[in-house]
Amino acid sequence: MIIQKISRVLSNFDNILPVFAAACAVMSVITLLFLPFVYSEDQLYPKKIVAGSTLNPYDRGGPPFVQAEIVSQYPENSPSAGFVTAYLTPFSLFLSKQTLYMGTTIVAHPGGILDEILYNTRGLDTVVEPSILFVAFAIAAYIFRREEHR
Amino acid sequence: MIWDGAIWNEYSVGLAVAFTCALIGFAALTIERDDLHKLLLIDLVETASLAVIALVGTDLAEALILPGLVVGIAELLALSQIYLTKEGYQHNPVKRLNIEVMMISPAPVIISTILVVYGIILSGFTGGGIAGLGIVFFLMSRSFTGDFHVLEIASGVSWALWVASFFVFMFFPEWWYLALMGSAIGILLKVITKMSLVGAMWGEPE
Amino acid sequence: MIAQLLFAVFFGLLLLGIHRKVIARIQRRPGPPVWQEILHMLKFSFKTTWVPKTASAILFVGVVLVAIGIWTAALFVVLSGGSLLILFAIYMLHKIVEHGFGLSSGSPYGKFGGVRSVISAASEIPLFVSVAAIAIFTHSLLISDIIAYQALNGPLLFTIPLAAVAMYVVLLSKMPFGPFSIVESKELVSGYKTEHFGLWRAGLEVCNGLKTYVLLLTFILVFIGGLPIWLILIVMVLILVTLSFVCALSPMLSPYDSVTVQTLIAGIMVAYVALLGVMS
Amino acid sequence: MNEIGGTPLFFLEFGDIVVYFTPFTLTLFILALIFTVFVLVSRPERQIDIAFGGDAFYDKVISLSELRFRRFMSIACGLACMGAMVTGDVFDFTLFVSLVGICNVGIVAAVKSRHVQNAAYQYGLVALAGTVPLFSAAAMVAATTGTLSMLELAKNAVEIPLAARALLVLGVMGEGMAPFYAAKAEMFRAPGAPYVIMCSLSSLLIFLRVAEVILLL
Amino acid sequence: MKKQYALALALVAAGSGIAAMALNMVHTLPDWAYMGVLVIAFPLFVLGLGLYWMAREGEADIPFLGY
Repeated sequence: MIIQKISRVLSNFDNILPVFAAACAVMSVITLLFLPFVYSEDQLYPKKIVAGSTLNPYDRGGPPFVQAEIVSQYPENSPSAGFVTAYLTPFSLFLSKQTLYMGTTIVAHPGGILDEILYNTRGLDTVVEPSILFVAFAIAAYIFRREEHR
Repeated sequence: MIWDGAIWNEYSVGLAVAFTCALIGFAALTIERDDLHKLLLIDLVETASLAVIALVGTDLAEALILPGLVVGIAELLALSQIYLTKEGYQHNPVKRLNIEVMMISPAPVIISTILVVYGIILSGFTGGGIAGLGIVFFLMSRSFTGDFHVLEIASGVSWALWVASFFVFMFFPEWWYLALMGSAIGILLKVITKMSLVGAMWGEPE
Repeated sequence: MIAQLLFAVFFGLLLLGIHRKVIARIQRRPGPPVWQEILHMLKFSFKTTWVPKTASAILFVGVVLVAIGIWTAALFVVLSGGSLLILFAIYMLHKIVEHGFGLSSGSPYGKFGGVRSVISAASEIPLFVSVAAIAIFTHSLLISDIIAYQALNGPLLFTIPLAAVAMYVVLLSKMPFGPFSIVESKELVSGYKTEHFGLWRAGLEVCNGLKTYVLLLTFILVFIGGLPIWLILIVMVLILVTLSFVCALSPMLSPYDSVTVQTLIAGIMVAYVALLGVMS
Repeated sequence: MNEIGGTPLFFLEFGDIVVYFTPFTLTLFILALIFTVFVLVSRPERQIDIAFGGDAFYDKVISLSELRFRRFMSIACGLACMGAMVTGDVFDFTLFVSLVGICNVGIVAAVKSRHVQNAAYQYGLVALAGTVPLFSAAAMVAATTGTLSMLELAKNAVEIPLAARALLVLGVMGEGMAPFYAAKAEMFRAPGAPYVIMCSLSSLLIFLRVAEVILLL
Repeated sequence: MKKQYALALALVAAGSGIAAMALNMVHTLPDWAYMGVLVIAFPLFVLGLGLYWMAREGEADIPFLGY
């Protein structure tokens, strides 16, 4: 019977990934069929590139230590949003004057709109994300350590 | 007519491309039987999802790609370790963590030097943090006795630091400078401990 | 409220007794008396009770409390006309109770019952489909609103018969001796409840009584509408008898087949609701 | 269709991510909490196996380090569930779902049985593949509506593409719902009761929550 | 568990349920709180009563392994 055939496939966990991948493939086709979608112009955190700025394309802050404007969902929840962006370390400021596109990641210096969003407005994401990393590393480390001690 | 140029905006074209890529990846996954290749293929398909996120096109996309990327990498790491264990690929497990290997290895020196130089270039508090950690890493790798537990604890501490500074950000915005520095150090510690974890796990070939 | 709670427990157990009796009569056996399940509950509560040596003690006891607690909550949700979604969440979480019962004791039979309960995680999907179908028509999931809607427009049973069928199948999958009751089939001794004896079993019986009462009550309120209480009780018994007929006359499916059938039903229901959504 | 799970009782603001409790999510949250507490305080079961060909039996004892690790993972899983139950942001929800997926792998990854490890690996692969539709769905919601907040989306100002919703459901199904349950069921055979229960609890809870999210959007 | 503890548990649970009912009748306690009390008290009452009733405490034993 067809039902028994289906159950036989589904009950073997080696087949689960192919079945899931097939479902995803079908879903991709369906998504393609549903295209085009309307892109909402009214986005949060819009990015506009200031052509002449020395901080192009990262110029969100304007002069250092002045609060910048950020379009967030609930501005009342993060009153200090836009302040951190405006801060550059002296050397970063110097760098930014020499060249574009350098030294604006979180690690490089505290600044840039990315960390602003990550911290002030989408902070819970930031908590969940390193937690995922932490858990994954804990698993890997535990398994590895156990194998070592055996 | 849906083929009207006005409706087929850049976003939809981008989505079409991304989902076509995903479709190809998933189709490959459907027929792949080897466990290792499955893992690699999934990593490939993940890239398509990052493309879909990138199509949001605002700074939000940047903020979303980072977690998206991290999830992929994290699960990849855990799964590959499980794969190693389940297939029994653990040869010479003791030698790999052996201190002699680390002593003659130039890797800590190079990494530390890079870190110190990069930290100096960056300047400021964070740069100092990087440079300092580079030195700490150098010292740690020199006196590394194979106690894996220390690295795990360090990783946990950095995670806690990162989360704590997030909460400072959230609830005491006037302390933002402290929070910023805390998280900067947290993420640095995190990256460094995890790099060294990976390094210790897969180590150098015999 | 307390009176309604106690009534629900005993009437639910009585319903289960009627269920056994009807099945027995269909199969030409005399069967137990209809109040057998109530006696069971009382009997178990007098028996010697301990926690098995190998069990995870807190879970072993805690899961009994959770089982009674969630169905008490479910009864109150129905009585106060709360959200249908909460009710179905509780219904779905009953699965966790089965897992908890099955896994906490360390018994291999309980374990098999628990694993089968995990396997049959598909049986609840039709529920959400019928919830979605109801939401299309009533634009609310509050049970009080649904009753009010039916007072105006007639029973939903006739408006969306397939959604009612889906929920009926879900009811069926929770009845003992039915085609989908793989978790307590006889080769597993008593399935997930093998190691919960004595008082713990009495607690489980209380939970079963409440569960049967709540599920039948929900079915009536959601698909037929508000009726006077005596009529509700009569309709409950009638629905139960139809369920007993199905249980008595159909064989139990093998575990994975049962899941496949349930999944197929879920798939059909999803298509049906998609169609409804497009039409409305 | 605005108050599918009841009127929100209170809000907790984390910047743009607003955590809110409705009667529905509160019920789920409390259940996740109860089982997390069970995991925290309960000692694991000792699963009994029969030695064939006699009356003998043996019970499987979980070593202390394994117990600690699995308890840690289960608690992480419980916390992730609680987060997924109450978060009011689509992307945050998908992140919590991925966290649940990886925790589930972690709960059974430490079990030494080859069979269980195989199942965990296959499950992990599906969970990893499931992040693709999950994140894509969240990104599509953001791009087509300009917001990720469920509270804003529930106002039904802009239509969300059906494909985005379907992708979200598919992603969640990858975390262990039917018909992709087989690996999860096999993982369940691992000894250690309160821990493995978190696996199924999490997928049930997340499925319940995604049903609400889909009806809400 | 000693018998008197079980009895105390059952009585406390029953008492809190009845107290909640009384308070609800005089409109001091809202409906939802009354239900909440019952949801917690009822399972405890069932278990407490059963533990009080049971004839004697048994020795813990291993689970059933087969016929």
